[in-house]
Amino acid sequence: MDILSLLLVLPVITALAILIVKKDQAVRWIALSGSIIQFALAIGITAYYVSLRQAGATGNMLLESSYEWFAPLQIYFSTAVDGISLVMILMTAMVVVAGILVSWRITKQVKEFFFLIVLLSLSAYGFFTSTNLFVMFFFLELAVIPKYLLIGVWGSGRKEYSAMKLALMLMFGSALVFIGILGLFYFTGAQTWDFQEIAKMHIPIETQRILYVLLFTGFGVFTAMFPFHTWAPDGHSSAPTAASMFLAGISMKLGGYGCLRVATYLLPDAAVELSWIFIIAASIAIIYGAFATMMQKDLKYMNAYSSVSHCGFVILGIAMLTKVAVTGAVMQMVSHGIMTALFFASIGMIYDRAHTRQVDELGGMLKQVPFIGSAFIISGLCSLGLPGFSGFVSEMTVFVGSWERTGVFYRVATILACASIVVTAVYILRAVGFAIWGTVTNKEYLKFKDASWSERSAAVLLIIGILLIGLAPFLLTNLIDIDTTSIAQRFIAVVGK
Amino acid sequence: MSASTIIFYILATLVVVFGALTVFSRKIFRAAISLLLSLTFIAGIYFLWNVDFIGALQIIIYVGGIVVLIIFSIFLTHHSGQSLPKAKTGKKLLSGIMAVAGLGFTTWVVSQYVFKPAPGVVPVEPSVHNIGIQMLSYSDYGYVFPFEVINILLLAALVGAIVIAIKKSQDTEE
Amino acid sequence: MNSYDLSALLIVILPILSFTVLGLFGNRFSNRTSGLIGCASLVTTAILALYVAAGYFFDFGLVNGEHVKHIALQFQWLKFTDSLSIDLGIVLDPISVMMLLVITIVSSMVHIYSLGYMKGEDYFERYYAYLSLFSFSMLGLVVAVNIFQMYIFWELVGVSSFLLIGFYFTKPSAIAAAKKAFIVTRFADLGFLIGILMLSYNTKSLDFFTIIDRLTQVGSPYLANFTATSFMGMSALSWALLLVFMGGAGKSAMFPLHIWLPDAMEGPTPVSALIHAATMVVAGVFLVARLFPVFAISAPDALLIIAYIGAFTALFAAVIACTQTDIKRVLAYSTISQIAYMMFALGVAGWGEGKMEGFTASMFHLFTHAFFKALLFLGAGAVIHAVHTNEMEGMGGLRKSLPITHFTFLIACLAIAGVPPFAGFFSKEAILSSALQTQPLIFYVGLFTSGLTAFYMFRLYFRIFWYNPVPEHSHNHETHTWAMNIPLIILGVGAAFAGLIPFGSFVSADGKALELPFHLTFSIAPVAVGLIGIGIAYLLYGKKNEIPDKIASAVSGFYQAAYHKFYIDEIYLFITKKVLFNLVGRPAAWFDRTVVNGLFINGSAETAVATSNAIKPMQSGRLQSYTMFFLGGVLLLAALLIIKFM
Amino acid sequence: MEQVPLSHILILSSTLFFLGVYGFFSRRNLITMLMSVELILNSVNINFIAFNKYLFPHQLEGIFFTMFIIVVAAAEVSISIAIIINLYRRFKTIDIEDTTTMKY
Repeated sequence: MDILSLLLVLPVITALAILIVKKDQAVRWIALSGSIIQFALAIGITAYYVSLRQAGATGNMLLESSYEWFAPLQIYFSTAVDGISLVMILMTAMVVVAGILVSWRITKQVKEFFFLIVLLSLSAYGFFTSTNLFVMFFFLELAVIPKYLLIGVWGSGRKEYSAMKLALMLMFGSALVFIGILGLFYFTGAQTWDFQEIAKMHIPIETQRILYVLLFTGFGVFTAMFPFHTWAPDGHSSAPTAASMFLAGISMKLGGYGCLRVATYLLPDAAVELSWIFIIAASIAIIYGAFATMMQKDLKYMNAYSSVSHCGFVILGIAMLTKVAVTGAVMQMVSHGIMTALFFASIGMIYDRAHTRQVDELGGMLKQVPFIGSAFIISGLCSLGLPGFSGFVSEMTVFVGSWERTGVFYRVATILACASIVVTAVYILRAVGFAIWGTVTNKEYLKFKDASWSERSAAVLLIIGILLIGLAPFLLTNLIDIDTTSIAQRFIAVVGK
Repeated sequence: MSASTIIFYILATLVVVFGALTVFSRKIFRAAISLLLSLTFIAGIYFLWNVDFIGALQIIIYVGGIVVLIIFSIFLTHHSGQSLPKAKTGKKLLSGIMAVAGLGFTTWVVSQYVFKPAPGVVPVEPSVHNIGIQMLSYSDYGYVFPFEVINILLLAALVGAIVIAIKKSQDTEE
Repeated sequence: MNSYDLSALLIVILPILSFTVLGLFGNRFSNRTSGLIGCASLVTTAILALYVAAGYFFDFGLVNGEHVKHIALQFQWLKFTDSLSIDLGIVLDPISVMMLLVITIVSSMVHIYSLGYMKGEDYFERYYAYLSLFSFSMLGLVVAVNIFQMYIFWELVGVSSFLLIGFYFTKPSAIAAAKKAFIVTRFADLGFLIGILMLSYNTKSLDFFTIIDRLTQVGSPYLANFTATSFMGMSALSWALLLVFMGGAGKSAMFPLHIWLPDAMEGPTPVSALIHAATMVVAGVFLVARLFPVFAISAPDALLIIAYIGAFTALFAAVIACTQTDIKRVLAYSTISQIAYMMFALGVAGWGEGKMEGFTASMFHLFTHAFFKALLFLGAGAVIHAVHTNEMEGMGGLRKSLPITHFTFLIACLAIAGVPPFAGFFSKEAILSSALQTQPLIFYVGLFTSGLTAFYMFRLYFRIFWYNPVPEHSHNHETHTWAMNIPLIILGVGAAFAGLIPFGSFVSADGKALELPFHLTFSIAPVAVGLIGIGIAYLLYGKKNEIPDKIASAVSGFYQAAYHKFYIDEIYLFITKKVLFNLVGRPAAWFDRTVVNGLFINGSAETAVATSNAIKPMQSGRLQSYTMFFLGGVLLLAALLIIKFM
Repeated sequence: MEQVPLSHILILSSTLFFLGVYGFFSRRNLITMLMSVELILNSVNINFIAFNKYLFPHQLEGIFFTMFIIVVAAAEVSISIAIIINLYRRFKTIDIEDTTTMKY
């Protein structure tokens, strides 16, 4: 068995093991150890990949393998990785470990909860590794159902409404994606699902236009692209902590990855012609998401809207089509994945104790629960793009990359995006000022205990991730350099450089 | 015009008239009796056509079995002498239009089509003897298999009817 | 890597080390240990900085009598494209070495001072961690080789300032001040960022010196390209530089971005001394100085705008300073005014023989100002520590109970008032003379401001130490430890004698030694104005009397406006609270909830439900209607088939 | 022997059929609807016999089908009556308009 399949087999084994054992504590430990092994495996694969590249391996994707699934329709279970999918896998593995640690204290239907979490992680791994569009779609769909259940069963507030809304909107997105990939299958004359094969085809521009808009919009729904973002605030606010982390950290990245890998990469001519649509959508999402965030009173709503704003950078970077911008988009995906996971984790920890997420009801958290308060501040500072944290490097890369597109339209979009960092500062500092700083407003809060070992280790893990990218961004950029180059080469004629 | 033809038309008229009474009568018991008569006259047509066995079956099963069953059920579910509620006019109109349209359409089709009898064949006497032989024959064109299936169907219907109609203890308590 | 480079590297690294140690393990240390760790690292950097400065100014930096830039370290941190990358590194040139000296000395003084001042406070180790973080960021800022490196540290400086202002995080006013400081400077940084993007795009480089080269050489294609497009009468280059200056204006509290600085006084007083007087707030001046060749050679129009903004701010802040009653706020407005001095000094300078004095003068003033302003703040801190209030009402007649503070405070006041031979006299002198050469209007504004400065500083001085009679049995005895007094004395020495340094031979725009002009006749006017200011202050505030109130009520409209800081805060509040929140934020949130979510998303869901409700009656449960549909369908199909095949 | 034309017989059976259809649609009582169904079945039976007699006199298939239909009808009626009685017990009525719980 090759090493990439192991990446998919391991979650399956973990999930089965979770189903077999009876005790809740055993379930937790199995889930945790499975995810840690998975994380180690992801690091191992990355190291192996790097060694292959250093040994001079060429080719867009490495570690290819393919198993027959349904040959008459050309559906093969093909997996391969490149730098971009590797960083996404690493990010996923990290967030999964943290998510499981954060959910340690869940007591309701423990077995089912962890089973769904592992299933969700499986779908992300599958999505990021598969090179067969159909299999990719399969995993994209697979990701929706656990989310629905996680929110619907373990959520809070208007959970049924949120779960249904999320599921329906994501299904809508995946319907568009499915039409798109069917189009790729039939109208390109390729009769193959393998996107490396399709990439070599010359697809007529008329076909490209339609498919590009379909695919980009479809994946855009997953990335909470304006105006298809409204599942995010409701979904996040109702979801249990770990589900929020996964939703924002991983699942929104499925969309970004799809926008880049499928929509933009496979349909370069249409991307050049029509990316302005998504630049507009992204600019709106960035600035308008930021302003909407400013008015939120619920911490989770706040972070959800800020995710909309931040994921706008991903879309913007992808749609700008320059190498630097695409690099920035990938970095932003990873950075936002980890950062927002930390944000949701700390919000969840606060909520577990205070049973409220309203900014004006909280206060003095830094005094009562210094660790959680600090984690919140760190994620906030990362979110507003403080140097040293991952948010800064990725946003700056997007800005520099976007600025390379000349023309008033692109400049205005970039300036709008830049302007959002001010608004971001406003809402982050408001939240920090009211909820974390200040005096304790409620006598109940005096009894709070600071983070438990599991919460601590989750937060520390994520903070390490944030700092690693923030302090040594070259690790990330070197890993994805060759891939972003090959993507950007497809637009070189238009964009220049 | 031979006597049998005349008899046929008379019988046909009676069938239709009693059929209509079945459908239109607002006293359910009368409807049942009209049905009984209509079925009997159909049996008469069968006799006229020399398919005695079917005629006999018609009388035994329909007239003697089914209609009696229906009448029993009427006794069980109705107070005697009660007339049925009027159907809604709109519904009546709609079903009337449907029926007339269907009838007109079928009649038109029938009148357009020319039926051709199979040429030069030796007729088979539809006697009980012939029917019985073919019914139980297991060679070509034998009906033993459908016959057995029908047996099972009847058995199933028997059991089914009992199961459905049986009074459950909790039903009585309700 | 020679010992100088290594020391330069250590200067930057040591504070971050102490930050890491204190941040991660600080809660395990006693307060004393954490304080000592912080002080030790900063004192070491100060010594190293002296070593490096000595080496630079007299040894390795001096090539053929010129001070040349020396890159001590440079490595690529984040590569965008082949030409654009963020490099981190350390550059040693006159201004950065001078800044290293200022920062490390003031910072180490503040560290030591805080041992006494912050004694017994909660989160003592966190305070020292933040101070170290700030020192690191500021040092990283001044040695930046790359404009993006400067931006990175610029932001870090901003956040450490935010954390320190909000150090008393349970106090609502401190929270508000911290937020305000960060957001206002962040807004300014937006301009900086866009400026960087424009510069980098047009010069294909992020390296400071490459940018300067490409934009100053005559006939450079980059320059030609950049200045080709213009907007509203100024070239794109000028706009880019003005945007960069906007960042500087935010940090340096230039009008109209000055509003955060007075509020920032909510932080602990030593922090105000370090960040909001001596170091961080001059970052804007430093930024302009760093890009000075580009400003002076290629965009003199932008420089002129800077000069006028500086001059206006200087006057404006000085007027407000005369009316404030919170002693730290007086100092804050004085800081704004003094930084504006530096700014317009840069603005009036130009490139070429005889025009560059303004640059040196500005840097000189920066240097001396750091000493006397830090001293003023620390002195104010000592006073506050003794009387437990910031308001002038609770003070007066403290000269006996706080002798050391009194003496050093007086030196600082004389220095800032420009009385010879104290430090401020020389630098202010140089600024005014260079202003007179190019922009006489600015000279007169500067002169008048100088008088105001003397007035409000001595108002402060008399108000604290004289005014009321010395109380007989004061419990306000100087209870300060050596930790608070030693920094006061050291800085006092600096404030008294720093002006005697022949600054021009060390720091100049082009590296060549420059003799700052000194004309006895010229300096009569500024000194006279200063003395008049002091005299008026003595008359009004030397003893308790009625005159100040009378004057205030005589010009009550103007006085009230100045007292309320000319209502700039209120205007900002109006714009942010009323306009941005109510006219942008709230509609955006409303639009999202109602239109996008309500109309599009829930709307489509409701349409689906309505449709299903509309066709639901077909599934009526009525056998007859089902069969009717069935029959109708059959008839229709049969008819169609027959018609089709007949 | 002179015969009745086949088309007349077919018209008879279709008349009977559509009478049944009309009854099925317009009646509200389940038992009367059942009777209408019987009419429909009988019209079919007539058709079978007539076709057998007129068009394929050498075969007995029509007769067999008629027999099976009769048997199936018997089974159908017995089940229907059982259902009707059951329905009556539950709803105290066998009016089709009132027993519409199986909707939506």
